Amino acid sequence: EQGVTDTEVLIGSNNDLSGPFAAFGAPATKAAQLVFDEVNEAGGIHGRKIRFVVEDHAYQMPKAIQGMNKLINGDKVFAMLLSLGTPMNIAAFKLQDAKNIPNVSPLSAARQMAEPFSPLHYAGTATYYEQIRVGVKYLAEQKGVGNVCAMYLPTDFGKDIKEGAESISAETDGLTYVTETTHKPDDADFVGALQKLSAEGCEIVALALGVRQAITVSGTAKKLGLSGMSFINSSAGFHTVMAKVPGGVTEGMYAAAGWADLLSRMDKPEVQKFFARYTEATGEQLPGSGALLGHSAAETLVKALEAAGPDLNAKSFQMGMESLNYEDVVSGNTVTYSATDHQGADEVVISVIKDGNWMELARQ
Amino acid sequence: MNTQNTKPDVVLQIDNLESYYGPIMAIRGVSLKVHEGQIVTVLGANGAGKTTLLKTISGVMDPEKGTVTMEGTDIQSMEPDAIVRRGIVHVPEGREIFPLMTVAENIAMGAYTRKDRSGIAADEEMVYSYFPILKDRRNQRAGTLSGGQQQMLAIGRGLMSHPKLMLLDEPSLGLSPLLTQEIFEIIVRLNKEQKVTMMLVEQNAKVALDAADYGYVMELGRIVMNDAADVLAASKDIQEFYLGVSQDENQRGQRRWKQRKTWR
Amino acid sequence: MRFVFKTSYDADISLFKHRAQAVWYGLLLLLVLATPLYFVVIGDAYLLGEITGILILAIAGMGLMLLTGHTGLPSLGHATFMAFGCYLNINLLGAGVPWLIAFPLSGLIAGGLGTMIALPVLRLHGVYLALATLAMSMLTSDFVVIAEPWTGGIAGAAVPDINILGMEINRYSTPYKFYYLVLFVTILIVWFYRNLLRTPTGRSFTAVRDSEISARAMGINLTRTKAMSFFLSATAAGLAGALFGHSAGYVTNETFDLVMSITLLLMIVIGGLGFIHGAFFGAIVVGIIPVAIANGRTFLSTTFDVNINVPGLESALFAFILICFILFEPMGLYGRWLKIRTYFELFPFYRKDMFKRQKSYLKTDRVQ
Amino acid sequence: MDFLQLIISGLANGCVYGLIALGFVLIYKATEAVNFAQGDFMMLGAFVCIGFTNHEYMGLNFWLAVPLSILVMGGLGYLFNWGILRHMFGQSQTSIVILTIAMGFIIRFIAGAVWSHEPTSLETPFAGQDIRSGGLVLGIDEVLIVVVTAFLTLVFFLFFSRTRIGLAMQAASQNQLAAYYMGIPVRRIHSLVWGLSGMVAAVAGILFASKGAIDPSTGLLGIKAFAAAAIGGFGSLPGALLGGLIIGLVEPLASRYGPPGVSQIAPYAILLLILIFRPGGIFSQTQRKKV
Amino acid sequence: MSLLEIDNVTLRFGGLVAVDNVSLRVNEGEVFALVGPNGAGKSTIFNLISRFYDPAEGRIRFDGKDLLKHTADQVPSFGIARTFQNIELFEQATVLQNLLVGRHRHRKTGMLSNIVFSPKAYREELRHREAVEEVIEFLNLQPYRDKMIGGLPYGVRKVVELGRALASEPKLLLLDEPASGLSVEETQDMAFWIEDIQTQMGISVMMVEHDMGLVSAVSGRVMALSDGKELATGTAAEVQSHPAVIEAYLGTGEISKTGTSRA
Ligand SMILES: Nc1ncnc2c1ncn2[C@@H]1O[C@H](COP(=O)(O)OP(=O)(O)OP(=O)(O)O)[C@@H](O)[C@H]1O
Ligand SMILES: Nc1ncnc2c1ncn2[C@@H]1O[C@H](COP(=O)(O)OP(=O)(O)OP(=O)(O)O)[C@@H](O)[C@H]1O
Ligand SMILES: CC(C)C[C@H](N)C(=O)O
Ligand SMILES: [Mg+2]
Ligand SMILES: [Mg+2]
Repeated sequence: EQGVTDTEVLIGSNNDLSGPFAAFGAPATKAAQLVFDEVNEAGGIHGRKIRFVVEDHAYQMPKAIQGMNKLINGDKVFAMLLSLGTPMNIAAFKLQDAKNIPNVSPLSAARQMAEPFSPLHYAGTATYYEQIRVGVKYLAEQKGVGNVCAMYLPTDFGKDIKEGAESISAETDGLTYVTETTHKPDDADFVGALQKLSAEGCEIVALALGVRQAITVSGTAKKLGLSGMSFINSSAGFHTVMAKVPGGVTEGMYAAAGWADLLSRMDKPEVQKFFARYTEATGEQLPGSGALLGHSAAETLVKALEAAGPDLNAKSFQMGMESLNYEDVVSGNTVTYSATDHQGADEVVISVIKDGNWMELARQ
Repeated sequence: MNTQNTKPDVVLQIDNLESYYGPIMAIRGVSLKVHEGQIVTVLGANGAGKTTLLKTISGVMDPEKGTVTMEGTDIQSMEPDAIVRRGIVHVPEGREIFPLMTVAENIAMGAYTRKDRSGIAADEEMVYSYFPILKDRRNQRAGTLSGGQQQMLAIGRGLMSHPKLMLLDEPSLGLSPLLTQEIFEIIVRLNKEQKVTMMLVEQNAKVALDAADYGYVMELGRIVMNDAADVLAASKDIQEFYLGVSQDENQRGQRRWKQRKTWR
Repeated sequence: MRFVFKTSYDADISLFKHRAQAVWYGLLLLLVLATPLYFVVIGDAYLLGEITGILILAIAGMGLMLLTGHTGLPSLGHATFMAFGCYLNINLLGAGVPWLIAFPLSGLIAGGLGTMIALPVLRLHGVYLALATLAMSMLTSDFVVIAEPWTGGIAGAAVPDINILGMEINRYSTPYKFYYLVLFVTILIVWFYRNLLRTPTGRSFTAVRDSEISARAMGINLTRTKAMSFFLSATAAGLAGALFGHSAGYVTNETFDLVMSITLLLMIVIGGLGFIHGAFFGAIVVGIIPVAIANGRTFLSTTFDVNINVPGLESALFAFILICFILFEPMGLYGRWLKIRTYFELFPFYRKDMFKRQKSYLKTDRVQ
Repeated sequence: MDFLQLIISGLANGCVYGLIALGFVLIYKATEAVNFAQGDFMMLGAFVCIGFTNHEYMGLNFWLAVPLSILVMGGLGYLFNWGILRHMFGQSQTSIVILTIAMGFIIRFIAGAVWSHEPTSLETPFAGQDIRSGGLVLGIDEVLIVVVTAFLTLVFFLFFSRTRIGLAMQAASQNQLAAYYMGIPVRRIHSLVWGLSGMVAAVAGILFASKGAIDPSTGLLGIKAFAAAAIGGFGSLPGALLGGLIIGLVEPLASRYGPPGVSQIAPYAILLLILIFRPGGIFSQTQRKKV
Repeated sequence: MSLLEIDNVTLRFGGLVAVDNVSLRVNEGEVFALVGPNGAGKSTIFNLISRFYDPAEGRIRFDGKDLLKHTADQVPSFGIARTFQNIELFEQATVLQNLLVGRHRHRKTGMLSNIVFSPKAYREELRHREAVEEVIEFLNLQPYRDKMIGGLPYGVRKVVELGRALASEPKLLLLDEPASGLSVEETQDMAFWIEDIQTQMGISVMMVEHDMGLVSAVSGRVMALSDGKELATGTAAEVQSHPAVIEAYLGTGEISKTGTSRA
């Protein structure tokens, strides 16, 4: 089997460490490495140490192809973990599938990560699509409003959010999808867009923007006094920095994600340990969402490798993955895989920013 | 006549200068002296290296060997702007004006190194009096001037820096006969009245030798002859090859097949 | 120094300057033909894939070189033409057109479309042309989204495998065949390019580059000549785009972005503007540096257990190496290559200062 | 009222583009080089100020931090020319463009390594303070941006057209050789103008960051500022401002009244249209060669 | 009918009348010289013929055809070639390549046959090269044949420019100050060349020149121009003795490299 020796198992990740999603990719790979370091210090899994090779594609296709080629054909990894970017993952599937390489917990909550079903594809958390559907519905019920809109980047991620918001509105009585605006990563002014949404009576706005942009949107809405509008993010906007913006600019932002915020659960020892280990190793102030995702993905992989037994190959790994069912304390969710379910954490956690912190409201 | 003895103060001295364009050696060990208050002319066929020599003096080209000394200081490794500030101004071949700036702005740039406002204003008036057309065209963009007008601008701009030593590379290029005459009158006048030392490269050898005190002849990067201007003008070789005075003027058919003179 | 005594005009026109040159290029051809053997022997085609990628880059680079290096028109929009080629290829293949027809056709249509887009901006020079093409590049992703039925828009499109008369070619499953295919296209384009440069069309391009006024005074129609250059350039880029699609397997609206356009420009500049060689030198540098950095990092971590995981280090290192290349060889690698060649040709008469950079001075671009 | 609000915020935003464009134009006017890293300089300027003033970093007083960061950025611009570009003197502009692109990568790396890739806000004393009147909201940050931009444009305009050194800068860009013949220290002038544009970048960055958050990829904004500079006529200072305002206004108007997606296309579409009909931009700086 | 007929042509740059109602004829086989003070409008007349400028008024006909109906790049196809006062060569190309571009108006093959280097393109290329080699031979350019223009001295460039114009086998050659920057010897060569161009090649020449020696040596008719207006027309001797010409243009001293002026 490629990437497996008696003493080592090679895991690859094609990631964005310096591009527009570096805020996810960089901490995620760091956190994963920490998990592996710990495992390796303890002697590895079935005598094998985990070697984690990360390539940086800066969210660019040509580089992603080079990285993929290196990992799969050059390094010959056993499995891919935390690869970032929907198109990058989809492009890799063809080759990975041909070589029987499992794709575990990609950093993309696109639907294509687990659909259509493939024995080799394992998504980590609920999809953006699912997240926003649940989130919009919850908000609509709580606030008793019905006009749904979307502001999104024209990317696969934006498309999932927009379609999620659209489909839930179509399916639910009392909800209507009113309008939408699209944006580019370098957009910095949202007055026109917000005026338009407000003029058309939007009450719930699903956001699929960069973190920086989401912050600006929230600030602008506050300034314009658009209090009738609630903004809901997916996991891509469920970021600790979002809550930490000074001046209360982001107060009242919602997010529907596949996990719960860390700071609100600092009482748990596992969480404390993770927090301490991460901040110590990286020098960062606190582990953000990316770190969280990286940590849980690495845990999932480690558990699956354990469950796969000493005779490691794609088949036994699949058995291992599909046997998983555990509580992920750090992420605050339950991870289950089965022969029919290749999505780990199925829950959607809805949170709101309050007093500079994310506060969990509900989960389903 | 030995100028060396009568005028002891050397403004510019060049020793064993060698300059290259990449692999091409354009100046092959030139040595010369220019004395204060002199007009020195450098003659030579096309490609002899006259322009290269002036460029090396003014610092826009670095020599590979040899020294250029101005009033006792080596200047061959200096930046061109520093050399200008020492008092050498170069009116280059090919005008090199600032095409998008007006005539007046071009002229103002000529005085960049000067601070004395009244002096600048006076010199500006002087330049305009030499070339009244420039005054008329003060606000025309220099790039749209006619070839000769640009040449006047280049010369006028050079005058504005009030130099000790002026390097003039074919100042008459593209000027009408009348203006060519005037330019040389101006050169002589500046030399006499303001004691500006002149180093003059000209294809129009007759006029140049008339104006100059001393002359050098360059061929293939070397100095092959040097003497007082009137001595040169009387030399047979010079007459034949630089002054166009030819013995068999009527036999054109023959003359055109003759060998070109080279001093190899 | 080699003196060539030309005995007929043929000697000027022929592809190679002299016999020895022909021999050298013959050897080079043998080398590239034999390269896969090495990978067969070591039984690992990973790096062959990268070499193929370099060839694809070089094809696109030649396209841009013709336009920028030989016609003097800078473009920051060549990824757009690659996108044209790629999506046209996908659609033609999807419509059942055999690859042998679909591939060249997609290049040609890309060339045609590229020319149509370029026509209104052909009057522009320098920065303005660069920025107009940059605008084009910025709009590409939007138009891919708008043209969703043909491009798959945001969701992207899978690129079908190549099928030549029943022979399936895929970058990963049949890397050797794919290599030879790309190599063939590359050589063909080099040959076309060389022909162009030794005939009136190519000369009219360089004439436009060096002096538009003179070119017109010699009877060269600027618009037509520039359009022609754009056409050929966009065609090459289109072909490269189609091949790139095959090598990526899957493309989206974000694949052919500004970064790709910039990379191409970067490539031909560090390779050496105005020389076919430059496109290859540039492609090699741009293609190899990232591979070298990535493998170097892996090597450090496996052999010395040194883990360098600083986000963006790769890009920064890449940029740093580029800066060094440009600082030490502003005329491009082709210039360096010439020096090395001269050194051997003149041995032992080479002077160290022979290529010492003389001071040089720029003039405005705003007077045209 | 809504409309007025839209115009005001468009103007403020346009001024940011205008300020970045001003940085391009400064350099272009004096060296004819195009600085692809101007956007990244701006981003760095903002981060430098964050480094001085934010609590998790040095926590200096904002009004002390601002001049400090302007100075630091001016120094960096100067150093960039002195350490790198100077060695490229007289080489083709394309090589210099490539150098600035590469420099952009490095700046992004440094910013990411020092201040992380996550969005950070600048702690300003006037954050979130608005002037409200008759239904209009005017952020102090917005007022500041407009005032500062207008001021800087005017100052630089006068500098280039009235002062000796400003004229010398223009001369140096039109003909480096001739500038040397006039005794203009061209290289020093280049360094100077790179320093100035670094300062302008710092101002732009600080103003931008005070309006929202900033992260290392904010430099992308530079591309739109390019469009602004070209619309106005590359090399014209008022043109840069005008171009910036045009883009700044068109964007919100398009996203308010146009269908989704138009607002992103608009700046570039306008750029193309203007270039087609006026190949040198609105205040064209080009001239036909006389033979 | 004359080869070139310019009738009442006027051109203004803003308020400046650069060419003021000028009429002139260049006959077949003639060397026609334009002289006049700097800024008189001589180069501008060349630029009008080359169609770089549109005249405000007037007609320009060549070989009986209205040039004003055609664009600048169509002018050479009538058989008009020119040089420039300030030298406009293709700097990054060799002398040979520059001359080959001069052949552009004779090209018969298209892009496609060029790309595949069809036999036709090959034969055409051979023909161009033969023609160009003749020019090289004629102007003694062999030593520079494969040199880049960028490294040539001023005087050689002037000759290359003449060669490029000759390579196009024109009927009318426009020479803008062909001898400026040339040495005495080279100016004499230039005179011989112009003579040969006129007598042996049968090409008509129109030239602008300040060296009256050259002008009187080669030209049949001379027109003096000042401030865009005609001052005098006639033989070189007539024009040179015209008082207005002396006052505006010649002055009293004798300024000529070849020393044969003032007949
Ligand atoms: N940029 C250059 N690159 C390479 N060689 C050059 C360059 N400029 C000049 N040369 C060579 O250097 C030699 C001297 O040239 P230079 O221009 O100094 O001659 P010159 O005496 O001024 O001639 P002219 O009278 O034509 O102006 C010539 O042989 C020329 O070929
Ligand atoms: N584009 C332009 N804009 C404004 N004025 C111009 C332009 N081109 C030429 N001129 C003016 O028109 C007049 C004629 O110029 P032209 O170049 O024809 O002169 P010329 O007779 O060739 O002079 P020279 O002997 O100096 O070359 C000059 O006064 C010049 O300043
Ligand atoms: C980390 C994520 C925000 C990345 C994004 N979902 C993408 O697919 O491209
Ligand atoms: Mg010279
Ligand atoms: Mg003229």
